[in-house]
Amino acid sequence: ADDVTLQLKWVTQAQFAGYYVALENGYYNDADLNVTIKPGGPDIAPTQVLAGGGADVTVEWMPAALAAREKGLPMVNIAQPFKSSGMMLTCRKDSGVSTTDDFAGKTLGVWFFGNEFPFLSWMSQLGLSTDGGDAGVEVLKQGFNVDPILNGQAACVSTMTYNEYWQVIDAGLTADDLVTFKYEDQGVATLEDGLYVLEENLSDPAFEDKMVRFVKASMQGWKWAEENPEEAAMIVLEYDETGAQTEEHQIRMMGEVAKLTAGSNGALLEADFQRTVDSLLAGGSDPVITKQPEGAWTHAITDKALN
Amino acid sequence: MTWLIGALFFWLAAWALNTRLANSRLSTTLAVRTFIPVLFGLTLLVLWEGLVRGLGVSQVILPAPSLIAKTFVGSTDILWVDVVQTVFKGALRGFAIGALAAFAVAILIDRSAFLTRGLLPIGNFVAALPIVGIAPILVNWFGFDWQSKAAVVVVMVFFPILVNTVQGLRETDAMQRDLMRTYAAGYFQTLLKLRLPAAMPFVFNGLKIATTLALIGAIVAEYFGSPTRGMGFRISTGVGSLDIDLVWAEIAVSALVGSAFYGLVALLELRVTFWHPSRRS
Amino acid sequence: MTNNTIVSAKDLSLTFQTNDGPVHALSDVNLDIEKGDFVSFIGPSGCGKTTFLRVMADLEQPTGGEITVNGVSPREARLARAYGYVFQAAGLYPWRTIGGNIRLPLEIMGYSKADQAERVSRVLELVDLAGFEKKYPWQLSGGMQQRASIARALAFDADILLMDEPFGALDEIVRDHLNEQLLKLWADTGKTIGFVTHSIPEAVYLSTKIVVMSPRPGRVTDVIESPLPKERPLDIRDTPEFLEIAHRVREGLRAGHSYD
Amino acid sequence: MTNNTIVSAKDLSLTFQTNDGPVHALSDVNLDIEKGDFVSFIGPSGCGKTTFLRVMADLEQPTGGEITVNGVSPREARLARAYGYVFQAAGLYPWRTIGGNIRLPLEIMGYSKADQAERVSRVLELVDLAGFEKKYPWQLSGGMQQRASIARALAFDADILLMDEPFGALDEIVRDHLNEQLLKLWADTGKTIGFVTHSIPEAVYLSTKIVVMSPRPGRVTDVIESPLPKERPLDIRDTPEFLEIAHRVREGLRAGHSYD
Amino acid sequence: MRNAIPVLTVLVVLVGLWWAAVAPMNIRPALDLAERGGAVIVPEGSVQRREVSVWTLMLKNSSHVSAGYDLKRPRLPTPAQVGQEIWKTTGAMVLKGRTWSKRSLIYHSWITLQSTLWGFLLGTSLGILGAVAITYSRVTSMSLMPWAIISQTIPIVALAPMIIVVANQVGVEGRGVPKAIISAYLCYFPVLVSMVKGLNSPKPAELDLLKTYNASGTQSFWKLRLPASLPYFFTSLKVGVAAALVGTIVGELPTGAISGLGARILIGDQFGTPLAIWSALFLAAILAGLLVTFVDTMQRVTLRKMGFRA
Ligand SMILES: Nc1ncnc2c1ncn2[C@@H]1O[C@H](COP(=O)(O)OP(=O)(O)OP(=O)(O)O)[C@@H](O)[C@H]1O
Ligand SMILES: Nc1ncnc2c1ncn2[C@@H]1O[C@H](COP(=O)(O)OP(=O)(O)OP(=O)(O)O)[C@@H](O)[C@H]1O
Ligand SMILES: Cc1ncc(C[n+]2csc(CCO)c2C)c(N)n1
Ligand SMILES: [Mg+2]
Ligand SMILES: [Mg+2]
Repeated sequence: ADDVTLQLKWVTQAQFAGYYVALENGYYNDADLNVTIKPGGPDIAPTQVLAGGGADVTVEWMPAALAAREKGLPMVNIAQPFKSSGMMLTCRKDSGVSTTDDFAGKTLGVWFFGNEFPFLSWMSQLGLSTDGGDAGVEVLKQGFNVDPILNGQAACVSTMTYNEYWQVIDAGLTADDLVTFKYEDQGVATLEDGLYVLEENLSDPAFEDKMVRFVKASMQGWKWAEENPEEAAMIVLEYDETGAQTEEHQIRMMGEVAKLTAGSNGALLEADFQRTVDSLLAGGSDPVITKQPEGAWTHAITDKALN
Repeated sequence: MTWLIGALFFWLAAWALNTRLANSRLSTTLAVRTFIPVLFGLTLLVLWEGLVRGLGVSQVILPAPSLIAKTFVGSTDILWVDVVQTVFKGALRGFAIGALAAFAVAILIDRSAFLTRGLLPIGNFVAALPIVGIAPILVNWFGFDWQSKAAVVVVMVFFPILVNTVQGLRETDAMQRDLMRTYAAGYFQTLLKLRLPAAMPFVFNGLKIATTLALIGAIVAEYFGSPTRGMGFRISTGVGSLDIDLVWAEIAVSALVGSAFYGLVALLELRVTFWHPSRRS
Repeated sequence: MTNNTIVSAKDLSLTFQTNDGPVHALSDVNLDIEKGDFVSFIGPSGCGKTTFLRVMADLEQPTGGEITVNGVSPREARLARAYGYVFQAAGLYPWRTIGGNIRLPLEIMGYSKADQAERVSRVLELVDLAGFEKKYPWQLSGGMQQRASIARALAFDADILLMDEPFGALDEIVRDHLNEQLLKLWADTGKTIGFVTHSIPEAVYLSTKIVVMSPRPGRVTDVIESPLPKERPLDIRDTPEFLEIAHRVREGLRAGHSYD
Repeated sequence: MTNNTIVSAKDLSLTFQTNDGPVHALSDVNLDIEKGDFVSFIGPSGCGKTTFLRVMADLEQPTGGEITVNGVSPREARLARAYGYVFQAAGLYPWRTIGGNIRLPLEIMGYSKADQAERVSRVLELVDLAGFEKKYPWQLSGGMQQRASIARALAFDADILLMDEPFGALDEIVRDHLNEQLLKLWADTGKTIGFVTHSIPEAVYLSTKIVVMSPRPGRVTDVIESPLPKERPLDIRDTPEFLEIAHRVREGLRAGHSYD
Repeated sequence: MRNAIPVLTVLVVLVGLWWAAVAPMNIRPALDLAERGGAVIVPEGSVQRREVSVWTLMLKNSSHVSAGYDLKRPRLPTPAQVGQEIWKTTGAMVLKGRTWSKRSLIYHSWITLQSTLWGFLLGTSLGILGAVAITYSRVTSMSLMPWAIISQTIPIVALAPMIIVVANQVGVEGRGVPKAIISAYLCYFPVLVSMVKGLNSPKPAELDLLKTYNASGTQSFWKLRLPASLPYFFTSLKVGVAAALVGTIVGELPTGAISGLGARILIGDQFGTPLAIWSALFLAAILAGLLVTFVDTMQRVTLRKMGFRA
């Protein structure tokens, strides 16, 4: 069997259920692959791991991948299991936010570490400065939780539809107390959770073949997970080495993630790609990327895998 | 390859020079005593540069020192903002508060033998704890700006200083104390004229340990939430956006600031404890 | 016990409780010291000389018997600042200059600044250390440090001067010199002095009263009143009277000693 | 310099470079020591006694003049393990028993295990410490520790025994006793001994040759050959010959001293 | 034993203070919760309440103070809550026979302990070797010492991701090695400093003694310098083992939250479960206590055996 190492973007959770399902259900085995899944973490940059040869393929968000590409790390998207973006800004009504016009002067929690790019281009499209000026918003580098909105340190925090939003709900705030701004709805959505490899590896036919089998098995995993959310969540729990994830939370997450993967067969749609690029290029004074990327994606793998 | 061999050669030559200098008559002069470690540091940098270039290591993994230096010079404005946020606002204030509090508590509990015996083992124990772990809790309590960083620093430096000060206050020898007794000196007289001066070497021991802790504490705490500036912020986001050269520039700043801070405390120590046997020769 | 009695010990005992059982450092010691006496304590190591001095100065609490100093308890005498104590080691504070060390008791006892300066220079003169006021202890030889510590004990007005082997670390010539000076000082000030030594000639040369002690438990085996005149040139040490007292002390010592 | 000359110093000088300028510890010292001599060095503090002993033992390098030991340089003599050195402080290693401390030089010099055991018990006997082999240094009194350190220097076959104030910290009675023993040992083994002391009677009682030194710069001011017989009971110290030599030493000392 | 009563007293007082602090710390979330549950709170609305001090809130809403002692997501949990959580993740796990399950803190402590021990081993070895080199070579001592100090001012967290990547590149898999390296990085320094002190602790006279015996360098190392340094050695081990634990936990925070106490803290933070953080913190404290006590016992036994006075 061929060895493949997959680097995840974040800790073991239902966000990555498809891969764990493929592993657990033997889809990788059937494809004659020996897959190792490496969970991520707050200080794991999948791009860097890929560059360092610590992984063959990685789950990454497209803005980060494109930024890395401009930094001289030629990452290529070979598949896009997530069709839509799950990012949103969740705000408390009682802090006085009901539309995007209310942002000015408010403190907003944002994830950094390569996840800030969609936010920054959104703000620049809204004409709000993020560097502490009067007319702008106060940006808080949000940690790994939603505490800032709970104890009133921030008016809004970044949340994923499938994860942090539910933490806010679990903490006692109701949907009525909250206003959410989905990036999809704001027209600033960027592609999340794609599979990326290094360009130079793709010229190797053996590697290409491995990836074809990998993507195929992974998509099989995703589809199974979409259909069997509860079982998929249990599989994820099985693989969670921290032992801190809860069943309830993961099942719910799987349900939400399924909404995002629905509609993707794994192949990247060029229109989605262009929408992401446009959104990023519009990034105002300090854009994430400066020019239209070339060769940042390929259908070579999905074409073979999905047909 | 030439880079590798060149770096290796430089290293050998520098080491040979250092060996000669260290064993020469001049080795006690200040100039040579600073030159030798500086040259040693330089060889490390050259070796690093040679390794990175010779092996063609990607700059998103380990940038060469030359690139780091360039980034450093080009981003002094960012670096300065970060130093102000992390060091001046977070670390130094936390250090000052923590040190003063520890000092005051040490003097207070020292009056009671019961408290000393009860608190000292606990203090010793807490000083050995991985206190950085409380960073998320304190960020939650004190907010994301510098206050929570200072709070982490306060907690981190408090116990080492407390333990050292209490120990230092007990460090007078019996004869020195007996002398004060024969003068029928009061508690404050004894404290002021005997025990505090005698405790100073220990106090500074604690302060020196605390300097490095302060910086680490302030930086780690920024991982759990911060404004969009600060050394910890820049380091963590820098890795995410593959600005590894900027990350290293921040590391260099941290080393510079940390060494300067340590050096300052050490200098102060030299002036205050000039009389201590370990300082004389 | 006369009116002039400064120290009076009756059946004084002191037992230390140690891990290895009790140590009887002093056992039934009876001793009177008169005003102006120069009393030497001599005896083998561990016989309780230091302990007795410390009991007098209220640095140690007796476990039996009674002791009064100036008619009151040692504690009251200490609070009245009756003692100048010279320890076996100089025990100068290293962070203070020689002058600063001598000034220490003066500061504590609240002497005026002017008085302090005057006293410091006077006692420095007395122990031949004029000019060393600004030096730190570790810049001086052991003998000089010892003299500074004597100066420190002389700087304030204590009636009783207690000295625990103050000259132990000095060479014979310096010792002779300091012995002479000490006698002079004693004659001038009329202080009462308690003095511990290991040297027989020193004890005989200096004292009006020699207390010979023996160990385990610490007892006083002999108290010898010296018939020597107050005025004592160094070569008094070659006189037969001197040698006779020295002989008596040596015999007393040997009797209490484990060798022989 | 005869055939029997063990140590021969010619115009020996040693200057220490210190922060406060040069210190002339020894200056133009000329001295011959014969085989079997017992040489005492006496002089005020800081006159260079220790320094001279250290130069002999190759622990310090002279900055001028010449010195030979056993006809060769001190270094060669040291490499040939010619010295037993007793330092002023006992300097026993606290993690070794008394026996272990005495065994230390034997281990280093590669004596056989059996030989080691035999020698350790012999020297312990010699210094009256039989039965203390298994004790640790801190379980012994100061005097006993000092004796153990002497035993350590005697355990191996060094021709030359150098002792730097070995009895400085002991009381007079113990000291007398050890003096007697040392003399006996010296008579038995025929070692050459260099001995530093501050005590005039001790120097006179022990030595065949008394070297009187004076400080700043360290010079030899007098070398007194003792006419006393090799056999010396303790009360030889009351004889006129003894007192006369003692007097001469005292005069020599006083001449070199800053007081007077 | 002499210290037992004072220590216990102080501990009881500390726990009491902790318990008392729960009320003011938790009053705001407690009131928010109560208000959402329909209770009438003065003043109304959590934003308005931010202007009011916790003491006033406690006074005006005294009936809701006790709710602060039973929150699911307390800002400050009560001692009992922490105790229960610890019991649930340790003792209860053992009783259920799931000691080594991923949900058991015993398992995570074991992961942390392993890295700590490896880091400790690596760090002490480096520290000792460095100290020997510094003691015996002037160049090493003059070049290395300042850099050893500077090395400690580098924020090791910043290096963590790069250590992982580089470790990956040289073919080391898993997080164990990087964690151990970070742990060793923090551990070596106190050992080095203390051992340099220890190896140089023999007084000149003690070294001179060996010189008169014409002892070789190795002999003086084994017979004098090394035994003389042992008290320093053990003291440094105590500091070192604590530093190694700090290093491991710091290493577990950012190096990919997989397992170990540091990861539990991180996950507890990410999922907003303060009790997970607190229980992991307490287990880390217990671990530190055990490690230091172990070294301390070793020290006592060894030094006593070697004849050092206790
Ligand atoms: N604090 C103490 N605890 C226990 N035993 C003590 C203490 N102080 C002194 N001793 C013991 O009491 C005895 C008398 O001691 P002391 O110091 O008075 O003797 P000394 O006559 O001054 O001896 P030296 O001439 O050696 O100074 C000794 O056996 C000593 O070990
Ligand atoms: N290593 C050194 N560096 C500088 N000066 C030194 C050193 N060793 C000794 N001296 C100085 O050399 C002089 C002679 O010292 P030495 O120790 O030989 O005197 P000593 O006769 O043994 O005195 P004591 O009786 O006090 O032991 C002194 O002035 C001393 O301060
Ligand atoms: C330092 C850091 N902060 C936030 C994220 C955000 N993030 C990206 S994917 C993901 C999973 C959704 O729950 C989350 C939280 C990150 N990666 N690293
Ligand atoms: Mg005494
Ligand atoms: Mg000497």
